Amino acid sequence: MDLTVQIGRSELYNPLGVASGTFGYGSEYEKLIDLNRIGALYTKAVTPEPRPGNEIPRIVETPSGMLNSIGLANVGLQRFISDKLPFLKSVPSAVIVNVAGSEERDYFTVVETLAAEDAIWGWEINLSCPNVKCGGLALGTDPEQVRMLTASLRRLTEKPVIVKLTPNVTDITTIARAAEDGGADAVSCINTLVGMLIDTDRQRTVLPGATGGLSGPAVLPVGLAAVYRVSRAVRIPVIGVGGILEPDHALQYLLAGAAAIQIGTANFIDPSIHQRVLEAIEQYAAQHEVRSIAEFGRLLR
Amino acid sequence: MDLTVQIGRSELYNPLGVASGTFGYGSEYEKLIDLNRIGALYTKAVTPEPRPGNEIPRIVETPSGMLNSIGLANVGLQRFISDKLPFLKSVPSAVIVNVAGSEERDYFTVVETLAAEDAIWGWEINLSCPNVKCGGLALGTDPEQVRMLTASLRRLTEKPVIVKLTPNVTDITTIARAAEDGGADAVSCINTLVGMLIDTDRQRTVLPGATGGLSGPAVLPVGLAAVYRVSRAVRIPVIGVGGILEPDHALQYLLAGAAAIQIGTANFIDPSIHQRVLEAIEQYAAQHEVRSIAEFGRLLR
Amino acid sequence: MPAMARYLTAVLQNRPIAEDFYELQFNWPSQAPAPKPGQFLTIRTSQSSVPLLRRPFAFSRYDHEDGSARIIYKVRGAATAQLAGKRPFDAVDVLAPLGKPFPLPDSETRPILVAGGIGIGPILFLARALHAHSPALRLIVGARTAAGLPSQLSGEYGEVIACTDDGSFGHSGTVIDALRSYLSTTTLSTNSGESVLYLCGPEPMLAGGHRLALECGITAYVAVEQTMGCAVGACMGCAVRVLGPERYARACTEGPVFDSRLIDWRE
Amino acid sequence: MPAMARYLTAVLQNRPIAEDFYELQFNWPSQAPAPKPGQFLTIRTSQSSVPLLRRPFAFSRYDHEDGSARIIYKVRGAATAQLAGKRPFDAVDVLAPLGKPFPLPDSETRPILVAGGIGIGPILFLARALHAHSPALRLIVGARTAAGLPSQLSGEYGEVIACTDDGSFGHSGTVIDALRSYLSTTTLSTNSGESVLYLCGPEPMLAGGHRLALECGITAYVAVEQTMGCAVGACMGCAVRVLGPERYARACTEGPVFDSRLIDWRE
Ligand SMILES: Cc1cc2nc3c(=O)[nH]c(=O)nc-3n(C[C@H](O)[C@H](O)[C@H](O)COP(=O)(O)OP(=O)(O)OC[C@H]3O[C@@H](n4cnc5c(N)ncnc54)[C@H](O)[C@@H]3O)c2cc1C
Ligand SMILES: Cc1cc2nc3c(=O)[nH]c(=O)nc-3n(C[C@H](O)[C@H](O)[C@H](O)COP(=O)(O)OP(=O)(O)OC[C@H]3O[C@@H](n4cnc5c(N)ncnc54)[C@H](O)[C@@H]3O)c2cc1C
Ligand SMILES: Cc1cc2nc3c(=O)[nH]c(=O)nc-3n(C[C@H](O)[C@H](O)[C@H](O)COP(=O)(O)O)c2cc1C
Ligand SMILES: Cc1cc2nc3c(=O)[nH]c(=O)nc-3n(C[C@H](O)[C@H](O)[C@H](O)COP(=O)(O)O)c2cc1C
Ligand code: FES
Ligand code: FES
Repeated sequence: MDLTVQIGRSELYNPLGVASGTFGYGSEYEKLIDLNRIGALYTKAVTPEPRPGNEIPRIVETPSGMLNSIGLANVGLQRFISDKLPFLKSVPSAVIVNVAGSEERDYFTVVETLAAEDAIWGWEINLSCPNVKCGGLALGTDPEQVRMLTASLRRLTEKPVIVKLTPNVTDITTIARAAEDGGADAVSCINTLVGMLIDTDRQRTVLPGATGGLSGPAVLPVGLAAVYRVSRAVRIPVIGVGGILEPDHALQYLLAGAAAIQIGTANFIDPSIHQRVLEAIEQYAAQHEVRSIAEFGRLLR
Repeated sequence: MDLTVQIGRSELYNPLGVASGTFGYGSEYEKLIDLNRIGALYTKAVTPEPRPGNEIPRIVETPSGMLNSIGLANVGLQRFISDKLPFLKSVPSAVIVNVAGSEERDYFTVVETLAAEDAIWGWEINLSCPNVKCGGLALGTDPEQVRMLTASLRRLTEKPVIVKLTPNVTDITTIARAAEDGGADAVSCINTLVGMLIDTDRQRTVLPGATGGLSGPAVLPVGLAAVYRVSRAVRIPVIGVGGILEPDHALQYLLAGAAAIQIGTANFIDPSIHQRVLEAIEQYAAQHEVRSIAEFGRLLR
Repeated sequence: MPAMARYLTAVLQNRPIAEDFYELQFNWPSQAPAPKPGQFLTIRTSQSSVPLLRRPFAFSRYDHEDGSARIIYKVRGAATAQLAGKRPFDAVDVLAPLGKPFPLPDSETRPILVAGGIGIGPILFLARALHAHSPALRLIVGARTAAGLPSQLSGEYGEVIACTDDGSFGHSGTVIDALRSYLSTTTLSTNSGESVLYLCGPEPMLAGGHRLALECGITAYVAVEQTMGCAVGACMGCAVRVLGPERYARACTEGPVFDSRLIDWRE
Repeated sequence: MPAMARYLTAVLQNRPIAEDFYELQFNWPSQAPAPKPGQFLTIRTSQSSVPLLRRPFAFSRYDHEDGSARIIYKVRGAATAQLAGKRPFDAVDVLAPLGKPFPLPDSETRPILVAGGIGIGPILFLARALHAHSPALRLIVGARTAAGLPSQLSGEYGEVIACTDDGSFGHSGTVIDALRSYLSTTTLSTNSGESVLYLCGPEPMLAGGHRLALECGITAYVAVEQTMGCAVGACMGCAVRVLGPERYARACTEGPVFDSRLIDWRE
């Protein structure tokens, strides 16, 4: 079958991506995972300046999920170029830079500075990180702001622009449509849900910033509902992410209407997930006489 | 310690409630659970007319959670009075009628008709059932509508009015404040999250209506974050619900700022949960020298 | 319906009885009401939140003498896989007995019992209960292949008509095929008042039994299966489509056994 | 750092060695790089999503001859409870070897090893590795009560200084108390260049060891513990506060062993 995925005027050689923030800058997983299997490698968020990230601890497990409060910890634009890009140039996967910031200008800076880098396939605009106090959350929840920011970024780059949607909104389809109107080539959903856990022994929230972002199988149904609804509301491709831990979960996303998928938390848990997902996709396609990824969505009755 | 909880001008004899839709009309659990342990019994949603409910299947398990699409199936106001109230008159718990409908008038009808019933302690206004197509979802997500509906209901009854909040909104605190402004005596949160699952063998959404409401431990972090934020945004009591399966989860809600809690999905799983939660509360209070439920929230550093 | 309760009891035996099928025997608490054929229990197989919900299983046998009860189950997913891992003395957390039993036939009526797939447990329980009183009892049991049929069937319940979809054992075809030919080769269809059908198995099988019963003018009782939440009638999760204004009945408390004419069989 | 990989290997032995402490011995795949003291692995204890994350444990021993490795672990929650249930031949899903090992002392330097609580495993591994080369090695091991101390300690690693918080065995007090008195009764503090500290245990203990090392002008290496996501340096979840402009280092790849002077010990 044909595993390629068309996004804007570009192509991914397979529908399997690794989600931003869970795969570093690729080199960390080089020894563990055959990167030939990864169609798209979404980098950790890149901001103009380096960010140390949030207070510790930053991770806590929840029932079938985890909360993180990494807080856009990243090396910043300059060290991304000097230390991370050289390796990324060598990977077979499409390298998609996850772009973040505290204000609009940060997004422009990252995209403009990196625009000419051939090693970069496209951008994922992270409007939705729940761990950034100023800007972040409000930004991804207001359709008009999303449309305008997307349109501005659109003017800066020929490469595919993917807008990443937060599930922490009343109606995710209006945000998706705003991104589409602004000229996005695709949307990806979902980012993490706002969540919290309390350590009753120490009488504190486990995460020093109180809330964090919930990911993992617990959010699978929320991600699927989002993809199902968004893919029926926009004409651009929808990239499904959230809670995939088994190959069947990935198939569910494709049936729900996703044009491609991302594996996040499961990268931490099962290094064989990528191969298993790809095998399941091929097998399912053979069984249901599907010749391309785009046809999966039509299987749903 | 003093287990009572003050809501409006009324009192619950303990902070443990059983959530609407998971405990029927009480009699179903009479043989299994000592109702003396239940401070508040929230009935299945009552609508003016009987409702058969949604297509089947209505339930599916998800990682550490479940989706339901019961769809406000209930006996309707008349049979509630003739068949269900007689038993409810005999229960020691505070009987709180969960009020629902497809339009505003439905809410008025239920509260007006039942207003004089002594057996009813108060109302939980379900503005947030994600399974009702018309009205339901939109209603609970618009602050102005929530304020006005609450104010109208407030005029119809002296009994405590509790507004139940949906987590499927951009900012749950604005809805909570709207309820407070409208004169609510308390808010409860959270109702279920919108979720979906797909049966890849049969190429269908498992629930015929595609999406359903996600509950159970998977949503615990989402409920805790909601209670934490809402209890810091309003002055009225916040009743915490969502994902409690272990006594420690209930303690987390109290530390997060809940004045009382509700057990939902766990009623199905562990009939000993009520006793275990109450014991844990008493033991924790003794250990931390807390004399009333209201003091729990102050333990959080 | 006798009062149900939650019991923490212990496994006595857990053994494979056919391909993917196991029989779990466990202590039946002396204070618990005796389970009846058609009734079920729910089991919490894990203390964690995966799997989360209790799973329902029909009783397949109850022995008053040694105070034990049994279920026959098939490994399908997480919960049944965990169940298959239980060993003697392991704890089992059950809620029981639940649901309405099969109405028993009077002494003049000839019971015909039909089981397919995981429907085997409750039908064997009923067969055992009826064996003494109804020597004319007929038991029809089906599986996909010979390997899916419990080995101990013959003898214990009188003459058994076994069927396999692939013809690898007994009659070739479904239990409904076998039932149809059985009904047509007996004088039964003419003496309609004297027979009653009991069926448990997949929905198409139940629907087939229902239609045959209508044709022959006899009564059929079916034990249905539906995903359950509470199992005590509180959540409306286990709805079964029925005829009449209410449109749905609860499998857990109004069933799982229904007169087949009450059910809305539309697909 | 040798390349890590995921291995599906098998349990050889899993036995209690002190109150709540177990030692798990498992096959070490021949193609895998030999683990070094201070390195760790992560284990996925369940195929379900509870517990979800892999859990990190330090190697406590590696035997090249029989191709086995070990960890010593304490039962604290869901994952370690599941680990305690593993029997010989059960599968274990490991990611290993991970992290930076303890830097070994040169032959003139006298190593002092200090372990508290779950820090025992990596320290025993290091002690075993150093025993032959550093006869002057000192090992200080602490627990809350006598029951928390592994029974086999004495003999295997030379003379061991044991401490218990409640004085029920060995010295009464913390390992840091014992370390302080050991340092003061030897000439060590004056010959500072000749000694090096290795510590693993709860954070207050590590901080105490660090302060003592500063006082005495000796180097201390600490193996830290932090909740982990990926364990391969990708997620920034296991951050440890360090001095300097970056403010955080990753315990999984830049540690878990750090020179104690790099760490920001503020509470
Ligand atoms: C009244 C009743 C009696 C039953 N008796 C038997 C029996 O005697 N022997 C037997 O093998 N099986 C019986 N079943 C079916 C049994 O409950 C399922 O096989 C079991 O729940 C599967 O759980 P799992 O985790 O192994 O598989 P899963 O992967 O969870 O599910 C496999 C299938 O089981 C169904 N199922 C899942 N959860 C539930 C639930 N909470 N309630 C009902 N169905 C569910 C799903 O529809 C799914 O198709 C009965 C069901 C009911 C309702
Ligand atoms: C580098 C390193 C080496 C370790 N070596 C050992 C060892 O040799 N022996 C030993 O007994 N323990 C060791 N630990 C601690 C061990 O990882 C925890 O005890 C274990 O994760 C507890 O899991 P649980 O599910 O049983 O308990 P939980 O209930 O999950 O947690 C109990 C405690 O363990 C911590 N924890 C939970 N999840 C993680 C995670 N993914 N990563 C790190 N910590 C977590 C939590 O902070 C919590 O306080 C080590 C930890 C690290 C980081
Ligand atoms: C540790 C961690 C860090 C993350 N960092 C980012 C990030 O920098 N930018 C971003 O857009 N999403 C980030 N995410 C969200 C994931 O990309 C993904 O949307 C989310 O985790 C849901 O997918 P999952 O359930 O498969 O993990 C992060 C998630 C985790 C768990
Ligand atoms: C089967 C089922 C039916 C429900 N019906 C209602 C309802 O009628 N009205 C309502 O306000 N909430 C209803 N809920 C939501 C619960 O009251 C509760 O808010 C939610 O399940 C989260 O709590 P839990 O995780 O403890 O179950 C229902 C939940 C379930 C699982
Ligand atoms: S399972 Fe809840 S009503 Fe039947
Ligand atoms: S655990 Fe992910 S960077 Fe260390």
